Amino acid sequence: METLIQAAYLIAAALFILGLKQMSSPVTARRGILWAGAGMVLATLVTFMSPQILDSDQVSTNIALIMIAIALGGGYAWYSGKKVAMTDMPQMIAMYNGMGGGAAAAIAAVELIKASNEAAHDVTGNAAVADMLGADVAILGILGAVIGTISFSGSIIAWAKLDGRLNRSRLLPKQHIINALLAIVTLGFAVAIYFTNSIETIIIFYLLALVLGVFITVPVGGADMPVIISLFNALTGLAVGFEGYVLGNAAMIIAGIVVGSAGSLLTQLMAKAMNRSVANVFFAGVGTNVVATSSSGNEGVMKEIQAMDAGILMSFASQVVIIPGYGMAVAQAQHKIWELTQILTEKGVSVKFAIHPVAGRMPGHMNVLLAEAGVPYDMIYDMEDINADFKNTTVALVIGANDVVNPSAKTDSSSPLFGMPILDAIDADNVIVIKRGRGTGFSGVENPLFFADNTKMLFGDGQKAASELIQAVKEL
Amino acid sequence: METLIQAAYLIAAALFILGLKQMSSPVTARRGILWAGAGMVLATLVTFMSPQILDSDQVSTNIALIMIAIALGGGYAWYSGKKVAMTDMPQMIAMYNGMGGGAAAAIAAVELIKASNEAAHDVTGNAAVADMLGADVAILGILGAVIGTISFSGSIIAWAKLDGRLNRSRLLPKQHIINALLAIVTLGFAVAIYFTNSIETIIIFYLLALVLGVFITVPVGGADMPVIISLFNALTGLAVGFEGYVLGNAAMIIAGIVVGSAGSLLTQLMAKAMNRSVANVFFAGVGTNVVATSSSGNEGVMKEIQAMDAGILMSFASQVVIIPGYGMAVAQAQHKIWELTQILTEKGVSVKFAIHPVAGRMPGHMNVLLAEAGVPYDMIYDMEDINADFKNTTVALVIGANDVVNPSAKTDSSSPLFGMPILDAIDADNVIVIKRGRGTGFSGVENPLFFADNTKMLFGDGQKAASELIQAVKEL
Amino acid sequence: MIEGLAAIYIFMLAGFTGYEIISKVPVILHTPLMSGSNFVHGIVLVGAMVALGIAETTTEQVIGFFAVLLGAGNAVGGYVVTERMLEMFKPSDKKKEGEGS
Amino acid sequence: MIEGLAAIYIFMLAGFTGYEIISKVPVILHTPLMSGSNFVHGIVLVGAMVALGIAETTTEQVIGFFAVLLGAGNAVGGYVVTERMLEMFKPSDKKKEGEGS
Ligand SMILES: NC(=O)c1ccc[n+]([C@@H]2O[C@H](COP(=O)([O-])OP(=O)(O)OC[C@H]3O[C@@H](n4cnc5c(N)ncnc54)[C@H](OP(=O)(O)O)[C@@H]3O)[C@@H](O)[C@H]2O)c1
Ligand SMILES: NC(=O)c1ccc[n+]([C@@H]2O[C@H](COP(=O)([O-])OP(=O)(O)OC[C@H]3O[C@@H](n4cnc5c(N)ncnc54)[C@H](OP(=O)(O)O)[C@@H]3O)[C@@H](O)[C@H]2O)c1
Repeated sequence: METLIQAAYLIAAALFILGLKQMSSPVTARRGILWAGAGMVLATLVTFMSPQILDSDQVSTNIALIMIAIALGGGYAWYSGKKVAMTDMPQMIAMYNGMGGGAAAAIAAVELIKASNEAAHDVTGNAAVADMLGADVAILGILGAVIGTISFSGSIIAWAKLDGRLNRSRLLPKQHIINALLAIVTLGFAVAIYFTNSIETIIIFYLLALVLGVFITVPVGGADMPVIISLFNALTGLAVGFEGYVLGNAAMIIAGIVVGSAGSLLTQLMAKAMNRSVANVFFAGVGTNVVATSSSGNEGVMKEIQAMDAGILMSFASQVVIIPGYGMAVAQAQHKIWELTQILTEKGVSVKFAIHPVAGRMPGHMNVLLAEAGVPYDMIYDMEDINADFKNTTVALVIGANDVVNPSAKTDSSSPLFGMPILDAIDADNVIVIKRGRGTGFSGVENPLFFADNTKMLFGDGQKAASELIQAVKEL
Repeated sequence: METLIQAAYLIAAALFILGLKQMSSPVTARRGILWAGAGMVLATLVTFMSPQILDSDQVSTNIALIMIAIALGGGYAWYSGKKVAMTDMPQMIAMYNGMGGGAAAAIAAVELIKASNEAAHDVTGNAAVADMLGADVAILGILGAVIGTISFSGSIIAWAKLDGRLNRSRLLPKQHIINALLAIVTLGFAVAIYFTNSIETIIIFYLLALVLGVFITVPVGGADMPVIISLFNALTGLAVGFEGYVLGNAAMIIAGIVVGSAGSLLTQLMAKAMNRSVANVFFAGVGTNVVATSSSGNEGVMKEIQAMDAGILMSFASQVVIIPGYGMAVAQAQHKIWELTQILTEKGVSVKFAIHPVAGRMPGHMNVLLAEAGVPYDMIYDMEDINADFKNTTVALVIGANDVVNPSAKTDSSSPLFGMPILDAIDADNVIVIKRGRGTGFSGVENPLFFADNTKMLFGDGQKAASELIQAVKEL
Repeated sequence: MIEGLAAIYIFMLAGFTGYEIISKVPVILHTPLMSGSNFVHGIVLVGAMVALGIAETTTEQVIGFFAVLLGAGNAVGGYVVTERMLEMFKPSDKKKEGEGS
Repeated sequence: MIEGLAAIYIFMLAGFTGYEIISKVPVILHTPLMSGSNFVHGIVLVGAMVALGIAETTTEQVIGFFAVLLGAGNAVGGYVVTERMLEMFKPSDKKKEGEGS
């Protein structure tokens, strides 16, 4: 039986790795998640047969509890996952991720409490948790507990912020100093667990870690959340890997560490794409972004255009490149944009989508939305692939994007965006910008593109403006 | 001490992986081999301190022997490796690889002989090798012995063939049937080792495996050797990994298996690039290639050109694309070609190199030769990157290439080359082909390119022709 | 059981594997990949089941129940959202036919 | 010591790692990579040293000596030829200066 279970775990771990691998190409991505899912089902099923569980004194109660918990947790997650809107994906991922971290922390809690009880009733009467578990298990177990708990409460905050349930960016004055102190105290209690056998220490430790997770996450700006979520994702992976070591479960070790490492890299890639460091995301807080608001002097004239004229321009264009940004997500305009694209294509216009790596508020945000609307991925071009093509473009249609087409990133060394690679929409013969008004983008910087000679503004909500364009193009 | 050694092995394994990783980009490749080298030195040094060695009865003799063996083996390899010509690299790699396989097999031999002696003197008087080593160690140890020995003798044959010391492609009639029988008998003895304690069995087994390696390799055509060498490379890796398990040496396990897996993939990539399967390489033998010789009917007229005229054409070209092939390697013309390139560049001609994945006789063959001559790698283009560019090319200079520019791979479905991607040299305004005569390429197929309207032949040895071209261009 | 030295090796190799898998991923798949790896650490469910399975006191059972509840949420939720996202990635019809031929 | 289950996991993960490292390699580096991985399995030298180090009979010493001889040849030769090949891969001067700035 033991051998069978171990073999199943081995296969599950292999399926996870192969699954993740396949997820890294759009062609095989779908199959990837199916493989990983099969691995998960396999691992879960064989675990019911594990001797550790079957030999327990309370085997029937425990198995019943397991089934109930799976039904409840899984059922709720299934329901909420099926129902959530595509645009709310980031907070959903945050929540599920937090659950994983919480589960890892809870596993650690069970083990630590067990060890602490045993230690208290030890013949010597004076044993510590570490004596019961061994140094390696105790250290990794406690580490996993810290990380898992922080990831748990932090992810819940991330979820609440993204879901618009929490807007505060500061709980206390001098938050960062308090956080540092809190972190030190928490670690102190972590060390204390190792050397003692007191249940109280464990409880206080968990409470501190919970608060720490909250405090760390609250100051992070809403728009930086993807980096944080990705980081918590990596941390949960690590915690799972460590608790896997505690339980001697190789599938958990491998899956956890693979995710921990993959997630760390992903976090760095994301942060880099946003021109920031991971540390900066944590410590800069939301305050710093506001400073840059007025690099102005740039209060030129925006030239307006009506949907009718814009429609004509696009209908007779040889090539239209659509640049979506955060505003398209807010307006949920992706379906209309795809409709517009199809009509233009029928008219013989070559339409392409140009996606900036950090357009929107999470990596690949635009790709997910466009995919949802049904845009085939071979119409979608990465920045490097399309930038040279703007010279041959009749109309660049910017919808709800701002920072990612801001030419001052190239020209103005005083701009906070300076150095960020951008989409060269300004090279197109005509630029049409759909936005609601004079609002700035995420960085709060003015955008000279909007005042350029070849740019016309089509003011209005993204969805409304797109509908008007469709109307205009159809009528021709 | 044990911990220190294990830590050193861990670092060595990590360095190997990081080193190999860096070798996969030309920018970091050099650093990669240095890292891997540092890992090897570290692992070797700490091994001198290993308790297994220091606790031996014969510690001083054995350590002296180790040092002598390292000095001899390493010294010889250092000398021969430094001195070998770039064009002889493939056979050198084959030889070093064979040495690795032999070492793995020898390690297995020591362990098997030890176990067999112990088993013979066991109290029960009737124990087998497997009883001494345990099933897992015995199985992996014997497997490593088979694989290592085949890789050893096979690599020596590969070396001899590539070095022109062996030309026979058949030792016995019905070679393949004999090979199959031999393989079965060898495996039989392998199983016998497991269940008995007889030294004779071990000796016969090794002799059979040696012969098997020879028999398998002899029928393989000289031009298929790179696939075989790569395969033996992967096999040696596997054998090393298995013997690492026998010795409980994690650095060997990891390095061996990483190489085994990487090598298997590399082998497949190579075979694929040559339009063949790995099995086909082994079993087709050299005979099959000859069949295709006369897909002729194509006996048109080749138009000759003199070096002087070719030089003029190229001097006034806007773009020249050079396509080297096996003939350039034979003629050792790479240095002259680079000289020609530099002169043309000075005259304002844009010169590029176009490399077909299987040009020459080993993967990356042309790249290595051009790199040796000093051609910077950013002048060198892969097939996919340059094919569209031939339309804008004034002169495509083909030197010693044949199959890789054969348009019948695209047009003639009866050609054995059909389906192989080729370099579209024929799209260039002018094609100049340097070769010695009407000789066919590796596949033995006629090449319609040579009879095309825009093609001129510059007959002569590659090196001589290139010198004449340099002369011609210089004189202008 | 995975212990000591072997565990360190497994940690190292799993780390390399994870890194390599991600290192050449297109930006287009960043969010689904984050979600996919989020699903993969849902394997914590298995550990949670063991933790609850070996629980002896009520406290342990409560915490264990909590662990399984959360673990199941991670695994199932992670799967559902990842699957929904990836299902949407489709090549254009043209391309699909092209590949079929 | 690496045994049983842990060894299987290490085999699996090392296999994945090797595969991933190679899977996106440019053709230009196939030969140096073959040579580089040839060098890496030169680690067999370490095993050969142990085999000779624990040899007790003359036969074992002879075979062990042979093993070290070959292993050293593999490691040293593999290094030398790989290093020679990779040393030759240089970008053009233009490019190099460009990267320096
Ligand atoms: N992708 C990521 O992972 C990520 C994560 C964090 C931060 N960021 C940052 O986010 C920014 C993304 O750039 P971006 O160009 O996509 O967006 P952006 O710079 O934030 O600009 C969005 C624009 O959309 C307009 N808008 C908002 N609601 C709209 C609606 N309903 N209809 C039409 N327009 C609407 C806004 O102008 P109006 O108010 O005038 O309409 C605003 O100028 C970058 O600075 C990036 O660094 C990205
Ligand atoms: N790269 C690999 O890993 C690999 C491995 C095995 C097989 N292959 C196969 O090898 C072939 C490679 O194609 P290729 O175009 O490079 O070469 P090729 O098709 O073998 O043609 C080489 C040509 O060079 C000419 N040549 C020979 N010696 C010469 C000299 N001293 N001076 C000038 N010309 C000389 C020959 O014609 P003359 O006799 O008239 O001079 C011959 O036509 C492919 O079929 C490929 O599948 C490749």
